[in-house]
Amino acid sequence: MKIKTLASAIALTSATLIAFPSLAADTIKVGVLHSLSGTMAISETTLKDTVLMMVEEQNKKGGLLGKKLEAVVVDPASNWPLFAEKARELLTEEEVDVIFGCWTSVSRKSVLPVIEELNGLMFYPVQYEGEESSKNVFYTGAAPNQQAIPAVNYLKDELEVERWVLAGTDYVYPRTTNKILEAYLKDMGVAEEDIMINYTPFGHSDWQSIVSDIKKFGSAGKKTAVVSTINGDANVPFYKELGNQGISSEDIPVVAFSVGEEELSGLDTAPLVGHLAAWNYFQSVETDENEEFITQWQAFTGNPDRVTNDPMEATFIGFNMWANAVTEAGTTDVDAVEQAMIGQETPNLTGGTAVMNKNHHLSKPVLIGEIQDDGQFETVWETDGVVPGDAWSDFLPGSKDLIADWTDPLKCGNYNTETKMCSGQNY
Amino acid sequence: MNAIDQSLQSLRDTFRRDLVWPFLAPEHAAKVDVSNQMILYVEGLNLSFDGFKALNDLNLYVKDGELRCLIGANGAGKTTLMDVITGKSKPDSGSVFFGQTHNLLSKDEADIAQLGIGRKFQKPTVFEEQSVFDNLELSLKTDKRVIQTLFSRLSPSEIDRIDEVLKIIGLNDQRFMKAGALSHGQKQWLEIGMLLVSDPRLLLIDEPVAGMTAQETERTAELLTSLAGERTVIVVEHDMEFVRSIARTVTVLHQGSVLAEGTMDQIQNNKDVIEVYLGEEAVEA
Amino acid sequence: MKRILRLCLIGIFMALPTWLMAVETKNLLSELTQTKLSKMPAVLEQLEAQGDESLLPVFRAWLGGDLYYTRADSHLVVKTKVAGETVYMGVFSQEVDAELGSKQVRKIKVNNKLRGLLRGTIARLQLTSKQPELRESAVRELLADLDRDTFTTLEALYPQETHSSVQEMMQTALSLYTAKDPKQSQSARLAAIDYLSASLENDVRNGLVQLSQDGNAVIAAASNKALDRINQSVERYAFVDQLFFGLSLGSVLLLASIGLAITFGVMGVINMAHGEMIMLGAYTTYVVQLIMPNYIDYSIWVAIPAAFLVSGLMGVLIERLVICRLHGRPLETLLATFGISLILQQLVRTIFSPLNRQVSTPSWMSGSWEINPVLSLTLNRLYILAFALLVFIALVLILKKSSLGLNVRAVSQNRSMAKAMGVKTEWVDAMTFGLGSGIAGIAGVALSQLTNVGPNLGQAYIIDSFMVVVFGGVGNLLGALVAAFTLGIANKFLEPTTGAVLAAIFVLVFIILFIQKRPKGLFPQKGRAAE
Amino acid sequence: MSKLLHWFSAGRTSGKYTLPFVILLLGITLLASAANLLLPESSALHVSTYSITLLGKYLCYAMLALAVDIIWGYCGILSLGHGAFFALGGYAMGMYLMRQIGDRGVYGHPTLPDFMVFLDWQELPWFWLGMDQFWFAMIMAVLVPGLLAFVFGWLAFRSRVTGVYLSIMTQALTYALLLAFFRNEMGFGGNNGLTDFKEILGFDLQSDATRVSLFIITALLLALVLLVSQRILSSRLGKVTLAVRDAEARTRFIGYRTERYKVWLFVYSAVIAGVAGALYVPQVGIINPGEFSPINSIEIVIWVAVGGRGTLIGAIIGALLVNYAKTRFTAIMPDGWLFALGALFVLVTLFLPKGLIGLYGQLKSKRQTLSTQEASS
Repeated sequence: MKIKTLASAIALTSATLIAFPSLAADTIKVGVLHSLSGTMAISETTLKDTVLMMVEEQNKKGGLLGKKLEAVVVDPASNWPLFAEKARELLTEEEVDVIFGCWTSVSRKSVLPVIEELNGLMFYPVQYEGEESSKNVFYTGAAPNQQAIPAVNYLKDELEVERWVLAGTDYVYPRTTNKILEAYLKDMGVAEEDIMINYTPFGHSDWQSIVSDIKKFGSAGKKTAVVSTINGDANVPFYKELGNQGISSEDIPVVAFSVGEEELSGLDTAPLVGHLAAWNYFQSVETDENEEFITQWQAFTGNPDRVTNDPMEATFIGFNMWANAVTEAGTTDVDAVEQAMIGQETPNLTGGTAVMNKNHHLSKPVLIGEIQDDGQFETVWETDGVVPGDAWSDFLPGSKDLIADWTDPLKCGNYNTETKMCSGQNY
Repeated sequence: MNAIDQSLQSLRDTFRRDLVWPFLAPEHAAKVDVSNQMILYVEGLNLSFDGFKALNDLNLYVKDGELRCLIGANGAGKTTLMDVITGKSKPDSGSVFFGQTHNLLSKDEADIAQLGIGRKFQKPTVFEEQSVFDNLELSLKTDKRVIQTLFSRLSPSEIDRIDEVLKIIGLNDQRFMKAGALSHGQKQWLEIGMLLVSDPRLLLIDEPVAGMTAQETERTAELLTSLAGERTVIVVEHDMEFVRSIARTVTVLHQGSVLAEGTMDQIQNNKDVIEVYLGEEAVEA
Repeated sequence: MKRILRLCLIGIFMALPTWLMAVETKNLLSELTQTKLSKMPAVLEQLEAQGDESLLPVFRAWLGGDLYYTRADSHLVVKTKVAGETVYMGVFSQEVDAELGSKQVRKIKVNNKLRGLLRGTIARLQLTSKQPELRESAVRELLADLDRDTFTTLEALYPQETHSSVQEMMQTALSLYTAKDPKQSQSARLAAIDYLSASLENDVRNGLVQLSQDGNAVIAAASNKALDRINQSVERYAFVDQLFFGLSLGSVLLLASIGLAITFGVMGVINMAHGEMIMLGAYTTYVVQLIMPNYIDYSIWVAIPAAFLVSGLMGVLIERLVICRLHGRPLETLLATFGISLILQQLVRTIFSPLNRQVSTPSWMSGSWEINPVLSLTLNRLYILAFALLVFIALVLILKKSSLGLNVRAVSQNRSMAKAMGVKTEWVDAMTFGLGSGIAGIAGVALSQLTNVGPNLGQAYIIDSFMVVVFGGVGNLLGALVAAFTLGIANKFLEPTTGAVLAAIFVLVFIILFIQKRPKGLFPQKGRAAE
Repeated sequence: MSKLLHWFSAGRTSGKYTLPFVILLLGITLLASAANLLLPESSALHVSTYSITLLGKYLCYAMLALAVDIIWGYCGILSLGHGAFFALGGYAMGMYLMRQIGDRGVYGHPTLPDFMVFLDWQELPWFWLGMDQFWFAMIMAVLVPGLLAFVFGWLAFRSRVTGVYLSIMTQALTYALLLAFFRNEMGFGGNNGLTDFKEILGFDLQSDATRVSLFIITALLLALVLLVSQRILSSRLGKVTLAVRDAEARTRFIGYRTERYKVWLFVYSAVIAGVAGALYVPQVGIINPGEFSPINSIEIVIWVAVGGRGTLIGAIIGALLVNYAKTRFTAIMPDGWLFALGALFVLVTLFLPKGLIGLYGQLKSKRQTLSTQEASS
């Protein structure tokens, strides 16, 4: 009997141990590291499908460097340690050449040490708090200066807002964004008592008190606006409560940085008409590229009503840039591709071109849209040209002296211009 | 000055080499003071559940070494009384003393058990997943604190004691059997054995012969009568034949208080008892 | 023949306004189709100066974002729905142009700034409207920026006004202007301030705040006094507001937990899939709305029994397949039902996608009941509060009066005795579990009106539900009621001082400590049987 | 000391599989480690560092399962909040690793971790003091979970909160902690938690040697915990524990203060969970409030149930198997693995009430009866 237990135990362990080293690399492997289950699946499955679509398209064009692309999909299940584990699996077991993945900041932070250790390459397609620039990551989503600051400028200049509510979910992105905005607003002469900051937990569902507070705050006779960094599931009950308490977009407009077409599709938008969002992309923008992209996407998902959103465009840009960089470098070697990426240009879906900067962030246009009753956004304002993404905010005391530059001779993600030193990983 | 002297003295006492620190010294179960020949004093007990008076000004005195039977209809308060004595229920008012000094109401079940009061439940409860031997080992009269239990080992005399009890309860052959596999009667015996092995002063036994064959009942009667004298035994039983066979003194409970007390013959001729048990017609007839 | 004539007449009559309309207005309207958003306000101003009530439909459609123009000839049309179909009709003619589809028209853009201006314009045009409510809201709309012209208009209109609430609103507006006007005599201003001190209108308060810094010390002092008086009543209403928030949260907790109070409390089954029963109810609402898109207002009435059936049947299924085999092993049922909850979540994800689904709120449930300008209770929460109490009462009646209730109580108190008496305990178990799950499904219908309908819906409520049941005392419906409202109100009164997160933590810690004091909850089952 | 050794060696026969299991565990550990460090990567028998890290993680989970089994399988206390003790141990280790980063953080601040610089904090909160010392952090890793378990257990067991009530209270405990640790004001890095660790005791956390060492240490500690627990449970204290599980009132009536036994066992279990957490963090490289989520704690219970509660080895095997299955399933069928996992839990509770170990026992006894039948015929 004992032998049997022994045997089964050995079978179990050896099954784990025996890795299947991929043989001759006749394909280029593209890792997809997006949660397909758990709380983040709601947002991330879309991006997984986007990458699969892009891979399919690229293969139709004959692949890259004469090889076909092969997507490797894993499910980190919205579990942050699992992100690190799966990243390691992708890089060491599957030996992928590039990873498209992550949504939340914590998942990116979890993956980062692994990617840096194993010198992988990752494209991160979501708007985020900034304060980071890794050699191995390209950030194709918006940094705070590409979303929050233009939005505040719009509210201030166009809607003459004087009183500000900064409402967010309690995690890093809202905290940082609100810190930046607070400093920015104070620089512009907004008084302390005209700023209200509020944090709520993830998935907060009972917004009665907070919305009523906002209502009170907004009844002081000055034009008031809410800058919302409320994340994910908490948005639906928030907007529902706004509608029910009779706060219309003319009274107190809400500008959101995490609400896109996808989130609106789960929502009855009639009471929300006129509230705002700031993104680099809206599905409603009428360009030929966008029309083609939307048709492609709806055909790929087999759903003629399927919407597109900003992180999808970021994935689209990231993928195209990577494909160009690989072609240019003639190899998928990470160091070569990384250098080839810088200065890469590719058309935006909203017109114009996106440029990859030395700090691994993109230069993109910023759009502000109003929610329509069909769940789409109507662009009401856009920046004149493109705005370069800023890895380190100028409005935070800790990072205003830091810059990121991955070209020679600096080659540093956090170079301190005061002390002339590069702290962190290149210490 | 005086204060300093005093504290110095107590410090010196603390470090006297001939004495063990008080908090390290084993807690000897305090002697039970039975100088008045009484081991249990129950006075003025009241307890009600949701308006139902389970105990109603109940008074009961039990002599040291006595074998006392408690009888009464369902709901008369027999089991509730046992619950109060063993610390399971707290009464609304009244007092329960074990000997002259131990106020049982201020103690919890474990304390009361360690004082030497053992209890057998109406429904036999033994540790079904463990062997008969282990059941008895757990019940031994030893230091029952956590650390001491962790490092304890069976001494030869303890093994002898268990063997002795195993013989008394007739489970010697089943000693390594799981207690759960025993028959109902055997479980009753095992539970009595668990009481015996803990060497108690007072045994509270709730319906010991329920579900036993006539032969087993007879043996139980023998056992209980042999225990009395050295120990005090209180038996609750419905089986009148059994009560008659063992009882010297019988107490009848009715609606939470004592209705009558005396020998079996006295009780059988007591008017109140007949009235309660047989109804008023019987008295008139 | 006559009929044709009449039709012609109507047609002419309908076309008349357009025909009569000043050329200038026509030009302005056509300008709308070409102007950029930023230039629109100027056009609007000119339009208002030119126009009269006949332009109201244009403004209303514009405000609602339903104003379009045809690509072909740039004439204005309005988008509406007729029997669920989107159609376009002429602004003035009110005739459906069946030719037009979404490809042939373009929207006239509108943004927040324009909407604000439009509201003012509409208000001014509506001052003479026939409906008193419209007149009242028009005056209220004007409170924010009163000027000489409006003042004179209102003054002229005031004597003709017959409706008392409109009169009051006008009086408030006139007083506000008078109080602010330094040209008026001091006594007139003081009288106006005195009148204002009884008003709770937001704009009045802001006006008084400005006045309290007035150069005239007497006016400033009077304004301060009036403000104090207003603030006192505002605070009183704020308390009522908070109480309502607490009750509303309590009603949500009650709905979510009452099904559990049955399955956990009466049967002793820890159903970790309880949250998923709620989720199924919410998805049922979604499906019902999908089936009857044109009758959203009635969809809830269909959804409630449907959700009860769907979740209830699922509950019976789970009971028959899994739970009945685990009888008397409460902790094992916990594990098995957790497995079931995983399966149900993934099932929903596979069928409906992981995205949240859109559940519309019926029109009668949206908006709020405005008691006064500082106190308004949101209708959906009011209905849900009433609904929760209704469900509670119904459930109590079922358990107390029906034969099922009698059987349930018999089985929960003494299973073997009930069986011996001929009660079909298996059937009772299945029905009880079905009832508890069905109630959870109904809770899902209510929650779909408040929060996301997605695969994680149930997870958000399961812990709170357990807390309510444990706090109230297992096996006690009244306990669940008291516990739900206590926790809801406590949470809402803590929230302003501590923030939402800390309030939740405090409530949890309080429950943990409370259970130490009273291990059987608020309303424990007493007596010997309780052991 | 010698007394302790004596006590240790006096273990009874009830854990006859324990020693072979420990030997097997350590044997595999050493083989895998050697195969990782000594064999070249091209070799077919080479074990990748990925696998080593994965195994290390599984062993941490196994230790956690062991901790739950001790109180659930042996003492009948179903804790749905053991993830909290695991996470607290993990946070203690995480804080130490965070302090070890020193000025190598992205902002280059000499003492403050990155997330504090970024939230504009000026100095370390008091509870971060001393965490730069390994020994102190390790004391905290066992002390904090132990203390929490003591306070919670003392309150709960003294007032005789039992059964499902207790389970739900433990769930409330871990949920409250989850909410608290999500708050950025708490000073534990909020939702992002603690990550980007560089080295432990001066060894580079990214080197293979360190990873293998951590793996070996985990295996050794698991073996030690297993042996000690086996010994404790086969002593008379173990019998009292079983007695409490099966008939707590009876145990009290024969003179045992059952609440004290429960408290100490709960504390012991929490400490093991804390140690498991402390070992887990350097191997996976991140600790965040997600570990406090009640779902995680329920999963632990399920590992134990699958393996077979009431047997220590069963708990370990359950944890290894379920986690291995999870890793496989998420790779093979990312969309469907929750179905498989859910079905596994339902089937195991329905058909294998004693877990896989129980199944083994059943098969064994069936074969024995068969063979005796054959012999008799």
